Amino acid sequence: MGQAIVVKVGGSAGIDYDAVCADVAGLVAEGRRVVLVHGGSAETNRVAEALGHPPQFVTSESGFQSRRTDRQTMEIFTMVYCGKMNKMIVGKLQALGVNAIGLSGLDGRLLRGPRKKAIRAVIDGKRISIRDDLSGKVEKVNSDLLTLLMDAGYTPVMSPPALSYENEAINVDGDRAAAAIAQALAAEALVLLSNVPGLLRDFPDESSLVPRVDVARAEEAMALAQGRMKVKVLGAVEAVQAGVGRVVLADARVEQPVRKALAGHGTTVQ
Amino acid sequence: MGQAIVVKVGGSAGIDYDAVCADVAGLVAEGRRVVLVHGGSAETNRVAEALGHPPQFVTSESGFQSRRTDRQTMEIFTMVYCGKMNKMIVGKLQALGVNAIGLSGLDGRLLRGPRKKAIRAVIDGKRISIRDDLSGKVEKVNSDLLTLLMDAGYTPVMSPPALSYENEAINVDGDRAAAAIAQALAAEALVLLSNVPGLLRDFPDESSLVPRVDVARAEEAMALAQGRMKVKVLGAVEAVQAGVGRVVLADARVEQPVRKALAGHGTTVQ
Amino acid sequence: MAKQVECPECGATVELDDDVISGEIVECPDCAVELEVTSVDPLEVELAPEEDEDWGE
Amino acid sequence: MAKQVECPECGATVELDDDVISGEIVECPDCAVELEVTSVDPLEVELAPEEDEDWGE
Repeated sequence: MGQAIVVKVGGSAGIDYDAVCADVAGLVAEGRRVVLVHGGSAETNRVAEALGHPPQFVTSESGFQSRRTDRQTMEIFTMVYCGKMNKMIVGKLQALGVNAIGLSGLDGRLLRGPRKKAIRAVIDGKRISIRDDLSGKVEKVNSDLLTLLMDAGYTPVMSPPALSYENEAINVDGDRAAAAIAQALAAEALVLLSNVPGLLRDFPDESSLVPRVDVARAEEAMALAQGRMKVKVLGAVEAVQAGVGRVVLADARVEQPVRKALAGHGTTVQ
Repeated sequence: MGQAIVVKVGGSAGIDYDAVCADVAGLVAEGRRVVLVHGGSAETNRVAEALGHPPQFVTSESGFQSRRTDRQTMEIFTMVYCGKMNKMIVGKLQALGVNAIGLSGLDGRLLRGPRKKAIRAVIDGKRISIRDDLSGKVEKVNSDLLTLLMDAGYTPVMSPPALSYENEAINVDGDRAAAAIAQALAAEALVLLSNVPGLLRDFPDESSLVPRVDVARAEEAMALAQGRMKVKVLGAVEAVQAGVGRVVLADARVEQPVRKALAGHGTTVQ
Repeated sequence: MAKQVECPECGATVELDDDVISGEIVECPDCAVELEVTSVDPLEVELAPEEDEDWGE
Repeated sequence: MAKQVECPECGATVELDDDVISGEIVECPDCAVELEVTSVDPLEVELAPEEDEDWGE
């Protein structure tokens, strides 16, 4: 049984899921063990808007941005991530002959971790503490279940939410969750696909791609990274430090995005 | 490894999911192997309305009523069934110490069958043939995957859609799907819970409960059954004829609904 | 001129209502085969597909 | 009278803006501990909970 490859495809607009699924199907056909993790943020915003509960984003003091996740938002979140996006991707993979199995972090307690007791936000210039936010971190991964399924020939297609230690559904960052999965499986590689070619020296100039990041000098990369890319780089560094072979931040909008990433196209963190 | 019990809980309004989940948790704690199948029709109507794609129902010539399932409806259907309802039930079971795993018929090709090439409907008095409806029937169940998961201590929580032979998501009747699962697992019992006490001699008088239906004289029961109950009785008879120990049509609105059904409260089909 | 079309099964002339719509099922008056109106303009019919009872949720 | 409250950590008086809202974080001028306004009417503060960086999607 070879080592697994964990692929995370973002949920922002402009992602070519057909290209990603075709690439994953190719790898699975060659006998590679793949876990696909996906997001759904753009679609969640659209549906939240349509249901009259428009998305709210909070920005922490150090510039991290994330979705304000109250109870109603979590319901919309699971409808889009676990319903629409997950089964759309499972359907595409099944049509390509991959026996995909769609799972959230709740299922089989695949992703568990602490719910944030309170989160800090800056709203209208005021520093705020929010206590009922259903968001948190992934600390534990049920890798036995993933191995059981992959050994039986299934390809897991995973998404947030995770399960808090108080057994609530919590919103967790997809990249960090993928990194935790890669660590738990001692994956050969973690590929983080999004709508940018990788870490850019001066965003948004796509030609300023940083080809390599040495985990020993991660601070430099963190300084370059902006917004969501900060979270990706953080997850990538953690994964490599915890034993994942390599992490590649790459472009989801190209043909064969996973193969290209594995061949070094994008930012390789090692 | 004991035989499985398959429990189907309807999606209509008024269902007490907490009571059903508490009951299932009790059975699992006693070492029983349980597969829980659920619906979500009431919630799907509400969300479809809110998203500006109100539900359409078609009635076949012989009185069967079902949801017109075009592509957009199927997306809403998976959002509610696989997202909101499935993960709500998985969450409740996890909080009760049951290691639930939520799966649709697409996942691992659990439920497969033919898509209806065309369906007949009566709309505004006109007999109509609709060709692009994404609905069909369950013919094949991947019972190996269910057994693999139950042997490893997981409790499957399943819902439509199923996977058509052309690898499309298709809307299938939850009761007939549960019957097919019970057959594939040679289940000891199939419990169909809904918001009525069981088959009623003269609907909606709840005191006119028919306690037993002999499969040899199923036509009588079919004649009594109306609307969705017709489909339930059809599924129950098929299941018993195919080897399921017994099928009980029972009330989901009571305390310990599953235990009561197993103890004979409701309509037992044998 | 009432809407008419030829029955693909027996060649008889089939009269259609003025408000016929696409997808509508009509019966041939002669051979009683079920026809489906597959297009209204131009008017076209085909043998109606078989259909069994099991339906979705 | 400006809105004031006693710092639970060091007992100093903490001045609050008029438009202070529930959940707002303020610093005690004396001991610099971070306080959270848990209620505005009546005015109540608690030590603000710790919070680390990892966030949801």
